[in-house]
Amino acid sequence: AQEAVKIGLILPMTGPFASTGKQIDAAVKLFLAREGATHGGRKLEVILKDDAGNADATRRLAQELVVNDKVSVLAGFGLTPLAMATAQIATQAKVPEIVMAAATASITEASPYIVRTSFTLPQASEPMAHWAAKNGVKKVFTVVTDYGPGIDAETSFANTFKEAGGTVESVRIPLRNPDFAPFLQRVSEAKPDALFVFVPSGVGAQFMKQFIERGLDKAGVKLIGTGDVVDDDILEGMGDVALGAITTHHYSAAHDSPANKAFVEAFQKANPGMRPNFMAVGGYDGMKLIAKALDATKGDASGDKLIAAMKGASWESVRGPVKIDPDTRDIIQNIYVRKTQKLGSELHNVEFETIKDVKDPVKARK
Amino acid sequence: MPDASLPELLKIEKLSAGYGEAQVLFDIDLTLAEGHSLALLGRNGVGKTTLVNSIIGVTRRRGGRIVLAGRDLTAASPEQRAHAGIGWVPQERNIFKSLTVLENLTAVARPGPWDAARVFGMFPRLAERKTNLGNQLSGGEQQMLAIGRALMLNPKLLLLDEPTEGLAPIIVEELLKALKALFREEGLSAIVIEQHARKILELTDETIVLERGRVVLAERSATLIAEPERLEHHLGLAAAA
Amino acid sequence: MSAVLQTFDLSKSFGGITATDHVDFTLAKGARHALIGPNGAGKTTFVNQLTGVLRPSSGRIELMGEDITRLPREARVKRGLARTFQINQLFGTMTPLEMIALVTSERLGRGSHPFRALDRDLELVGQTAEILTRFRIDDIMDRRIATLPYGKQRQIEIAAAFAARPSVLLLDEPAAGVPEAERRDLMQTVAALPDDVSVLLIEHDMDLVFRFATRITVLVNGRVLAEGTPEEMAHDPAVRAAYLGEGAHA
Amino acid sequence: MTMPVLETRVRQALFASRRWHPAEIVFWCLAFAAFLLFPRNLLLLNEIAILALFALSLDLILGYAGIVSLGHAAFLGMGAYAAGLLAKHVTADPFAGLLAGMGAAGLLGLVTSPLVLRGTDLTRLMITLGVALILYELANSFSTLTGGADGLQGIMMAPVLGLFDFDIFGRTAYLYSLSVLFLLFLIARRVVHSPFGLSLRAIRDNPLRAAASGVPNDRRLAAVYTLAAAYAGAAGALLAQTTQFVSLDVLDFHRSADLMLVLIIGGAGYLYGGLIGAIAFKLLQDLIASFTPQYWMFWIGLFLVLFVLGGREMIHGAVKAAAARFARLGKGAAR
Amino acid sequence: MLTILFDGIAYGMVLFVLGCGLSVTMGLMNFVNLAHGAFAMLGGYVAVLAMQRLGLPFLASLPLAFLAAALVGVVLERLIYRPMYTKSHLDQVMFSIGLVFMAVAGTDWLMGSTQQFIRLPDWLQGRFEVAGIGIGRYRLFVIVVCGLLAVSLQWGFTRTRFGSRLRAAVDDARVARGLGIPVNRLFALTFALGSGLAGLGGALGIELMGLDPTFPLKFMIYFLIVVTVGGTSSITGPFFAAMLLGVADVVGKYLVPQVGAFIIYALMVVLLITRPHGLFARARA
Ligand SMILES: Nc1ncnc2c1ncn2[C@@H]1O[C@H](COP(=O)(O)OP(=O)(O)OP(=O)(O)O)[C@@H](O)[C@H]1O
Ligand SMILES: Nc1ncnc2c1ncn2[C@@H]1O[C@H](COP(=O)(O)OP(=O)(O)OP(=O)(O)O)[C@@H](O)[C@H]1O
Ligand SMILES: [Mg+2]
Ligand SMILES: [Mg+2]
Repeated sequence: AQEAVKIGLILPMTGPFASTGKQIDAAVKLFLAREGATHGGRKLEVILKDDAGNADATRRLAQELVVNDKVSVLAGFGLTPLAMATAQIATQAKVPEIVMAAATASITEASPYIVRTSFTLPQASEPMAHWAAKNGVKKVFTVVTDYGPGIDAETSFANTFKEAGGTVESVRIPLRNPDFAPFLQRVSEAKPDALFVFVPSGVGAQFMKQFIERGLDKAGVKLIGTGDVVDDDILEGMGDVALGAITTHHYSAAHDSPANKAFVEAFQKANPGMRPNFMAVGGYDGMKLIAKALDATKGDASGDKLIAAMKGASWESVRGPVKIDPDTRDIIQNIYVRKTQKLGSELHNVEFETIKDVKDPVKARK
Repeated sequence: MPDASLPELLKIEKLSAGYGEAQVLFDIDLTLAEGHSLALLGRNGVGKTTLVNSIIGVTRRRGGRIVLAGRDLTAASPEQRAHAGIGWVPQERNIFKSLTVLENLTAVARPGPWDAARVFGMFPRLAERKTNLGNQLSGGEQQMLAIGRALMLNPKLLLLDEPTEGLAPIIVEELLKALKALFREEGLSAIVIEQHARKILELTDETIVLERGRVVLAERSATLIAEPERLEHHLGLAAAA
Repeated sequence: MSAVLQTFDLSKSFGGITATDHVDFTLAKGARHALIGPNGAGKTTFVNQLTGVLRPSSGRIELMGEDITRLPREARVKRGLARTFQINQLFGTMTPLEMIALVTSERLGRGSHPFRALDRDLELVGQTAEILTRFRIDDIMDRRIATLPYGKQRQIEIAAAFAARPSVLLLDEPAAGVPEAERRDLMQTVAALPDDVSVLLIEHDMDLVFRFATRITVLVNGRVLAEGTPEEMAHDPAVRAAYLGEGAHA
Repeated sequence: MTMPVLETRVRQALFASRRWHPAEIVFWCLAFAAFLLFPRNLLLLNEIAILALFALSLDLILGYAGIVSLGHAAFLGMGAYAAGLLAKHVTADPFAGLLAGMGAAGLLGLVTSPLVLRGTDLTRLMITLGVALILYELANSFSTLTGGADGLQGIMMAPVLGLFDFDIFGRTAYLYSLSVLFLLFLIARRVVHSPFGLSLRAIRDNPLRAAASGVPNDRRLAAVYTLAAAYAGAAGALLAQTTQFVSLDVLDFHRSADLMLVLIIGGAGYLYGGLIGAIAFKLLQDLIASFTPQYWMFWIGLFLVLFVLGGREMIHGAVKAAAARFARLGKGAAR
Repeated sequence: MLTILFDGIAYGMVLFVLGCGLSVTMGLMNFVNLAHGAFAMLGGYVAVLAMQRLGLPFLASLPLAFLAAALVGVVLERLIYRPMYTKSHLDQVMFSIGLVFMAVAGTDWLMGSTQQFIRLPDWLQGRFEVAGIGIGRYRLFVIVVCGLLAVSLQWGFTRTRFGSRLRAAVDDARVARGLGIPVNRLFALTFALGSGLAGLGGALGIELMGLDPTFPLKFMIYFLIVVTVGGTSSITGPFFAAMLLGVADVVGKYLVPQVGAFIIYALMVVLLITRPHGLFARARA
């Protein structure tokens, strides 16, 4: 047998973004268990490293993985700066960098060796704008966290929605912010038809609770946003406050397909108490992509060959059909419009509309 | 030497003590009868303060026994000793700096004839400064407060470590008078350390002199007043004068 | 005799307490002057104002004719006003040598020099050595100050003040806590200071005060009660009543 | 003792404190030898060198002047951004970047120094923390300049001295960082043994007496604060240059907090504390993290607790003992 | 506008409850306990478990959170905190950060890294309007509970002998013992109280600030701000500091969201420079 193909998996396993790391780590393990560790005739060996969400740690770990451990693929990357910090290394060492979570649109432009299996924020926000415009929403107030992804979501939503004839007001929340009262109060005074929100998934629940507490739902304000606020991972704990939220995203654990049912079941069996979310799917499909590329190259793990094989690769993911855009190396996928509802006793994001084969709109426009 | 007719208040047997690794006191024996007071003399650094601190229990004991009014305090903690009836005026005064003058008194108070009003009667200056914080007092005022604070415990035995240091001559005079009255009329016992022996020999019943951590002279104070040369021998001319 | 240090109407109050109350005071050149008074009379407060530790509520301080009321502490030292503290204020982790070297280096204006090596500075070395011998602390010069006996620390306190080569030296109870035998040594050291240094002494030990001072000011309740020669003060009935008491020297 | 004899003794005593100890020489030889000894770990070594420089900076104000700070990351970040921006927009020369980083951070230190002159330890901790957090938010807000949360991209460094290119193995990076560290260490060593350094210790020990001895406390503290800021800026510049990337993280609170731990582990006030602390902290973190990527924090925490509860004297004792042994060896060799 | 003022006050109250336990240990015992947030987290998790697993009502889980944190506080005080009292502040910082790390990783291991939530009883949900001011029921509840707490603490520490004995013990433990003050018992009691308050704060705060294993790190800065700005010599200090910061933060973010992130830090720096010993520090010599 040939030597194993090493994959350096760098994730935030500790710190405020630990849940991202855990979802992906669990998904990667699940992939190896379900689909086998041998692909293209070679065994996959995953080396997990924790960067705690610090960009220079990510960079150093990536460098060490390349130099010392001779990994053939770098994967993981929970946050945009972490993926960005590694781009140069990927280029220099000609090692593919599989981004499984970070969602700022520009990441794949930082290096020709970056491929993404998660999503981009514009990809999820623009369909929301279209849907809102079509469904009688005239005036939207956007509330986003003041950092890269938030600004991405805000701009792509606002631009699209204005083009569609709506009016938008915006406010940004600082990164460290325990209380949403002042922002929600502004929303409540502006009396919009809908509130578009993007906050990092951990604080989504807090936001939703205060949204309800302030009586905005009763005042007739629709809550819309990307799937991040109603992250499957914590949805159950949020309770009824999440009911009725309309979001657009590429994955819901309630996605109605046999493949997904089996995936969710297996995931929950391996990780009691956890529900797979979009991070997990990004991780799972990242592994899938690596496996497919190795199959295609018949086990040749040199960077350029792998990247070539990844471009244009397509498969049926648990989220629906996906394809790697050969031009941008971003993922092309369906975006679903979902409503948060009770399924039995559990809360779920139930998909009710599908927008097919969405490319990252930012790059598509260029 | 101790009066056999009076009951014993304090008995120290073969006490050795020090700080950390250093031993300062060696085999100290001492008995004090109820109602009697003791002058503790000696040159600088011979261990006077260490002896007083060992009685209250804030040094490191290396051997020996301490009994107060028949109760063995050898293993007792400082706070238990204080409750057993010892009042302490530390050499450095150690006023509680974030407590007011009044709180410094009430925080340690125990029931008995001494209360804040009586302390203020003894040191009118303190009454004027009742609400000052401990660190807003002049040096002498702190000294007065330290004495008053010890009295608030209503002790059977008062430990006074250089109580006249930093006080104006006129206050010293008054303080000594007041102490004399306490010793003679209220039967309070005390151990008094003093640099100037002559100030306190009249006040006390007995005297011991320390030298390098050992007792080198134990005598009735009255005898020493009569025979000053014996003190001179141990303390040098200046102090005994 | 000309005045080196003068205060005009100097007052300081803490809330309701007036610690010094319109004090007019003159220290003559080369004086051996003592400041006495009951506890809480305001002596320490007075010295603290002179040296800039406390800011006067009102009034003026002049050092050799110049107004120094608002000068920062270190500037007063540079102009020749040094002090000791009632409670030792030493550099615990330094050796006596380092402490004296520090004061000397500041006086020589070297303090802001970031690269010069101390031992290469011969002037500094010479003057430091001179102070160490004058105050007889050369035998303990490389032990940590914090570990030295109290009497020695007291001596270092005075040596450090003197190392600033002051024209006025303020001594706040320098002998407090120093044993009888060493007390005289200490005072002799002070008495032997050069004539052009004016000394103001605060002390409760009347033996020392009367032996040392040629002039005495008595402060009571923040005000100057009396001033004069030791002889005059010892017999002044008001002073006896307020401070000395009955048993005092006649 | 006669005067000349005493003067000689005084000189010797003053000289003794700044004499090179044999252990110091061994330490630096080992630091440079590590380049050959651990070729696989140069990246980690580079991080250690940078952290050591950063800790040296904190030691200057904490160990020598008694100023505690929980916001030292402000200067690290300032240096990193200054060096990064310079490289991106003006010149890619490493030394220019280093100077820019030091200058910018030093200026920030000078401007903010009045804030730390007064107050208790606690107020100082919080004020420095506040300044760093404000800077963090500023860097986030001015994302057009700094790249915001995405980080400053596209830094390309020219070779050091026009000869040594930054390679992926970190060879140039380590030697470059270590050389800068060594040079700045030499300067720091001079400074702390100068009259200026002595006056800092005086202020730390007893500000009241220092002022009464003629030391202008405020000006000296401001000066050393500025110097330390420039040192931290140098560390930031090295970080930006050797990783060719700057993210908001350089300004984050955990940087300052970790730094504090590093210095306490190594011991403040003798210049090597920060260096030793940096080595210990990074190695420990790396070691534990490679065993248990998910729960390494627990073990670091346990280490810190045990360290304070009892081990601190032990480790510092061991360091002293080792130094003493080297000294004896050194003397033996000299004889 | 008044609505937003009310929100600010409630936010300040939560800050106060979380911080006041720390002013008890840090201000009164002069012990820098950065692990304070860990006790708050403990309280939070106890409340969550009590409600989720034992099905206890919210009100019953609050005292439980207090007791559990106080109990753990006492045990830790006995076992490991006591030798720390005499060490330097830097040692205490390092020690308690170590504890925080352990608590963060340990909780993560035991409870997982996801956010925890509680369900409030119906009477605490929603809001009502009084004279045009929207008042959230839960926020009102928090204000009432915390207000009562503030008053009784202030009374306890300044007006009672317990308070003055405790301060005496902090000023000089050796002499305090020599004068009959049971220092160890006072400290243990106070530590328990401080930890208990943290636990209570953690439980009350879940609804407004969330709860996950990184809680002690995330909110450490806020506790510290409250305590330093408030000063460590009283309870009123941190109380008003928390109010001021809470209101300024909320109102500032409402009026000028662009500078929202800076307000609390800038205010802290300004306050600390003008009042370095805290808002209500008693004059010092
Ligand atoms: N905390 C301490 N640690 C170590 N040694 C000490 C300590 N306190 C005092 N000593 C030493 O113990 C010895 C006795 O000191 P002590 O204070 O008991 O003497 P003293 O007779 O009271 O002197 P004085 O007249 O100066 O008050 C001295 O040599 C002193 O240096
Ligand atoms: N910070 C302060 N706040 C309030 N009152 C103060 C403060 N400092 C000193 N005082 C008061 O001012 C008065 C003068 O104090 P000062 O220390 O000057 O007295 P002193 O003459 O040096 O007395 P002593 O001989 O006892 O040292 C005292 O009554 C003292 O209580
Ligand atoms: Mg003594
Ligand atoms: Mg005084």
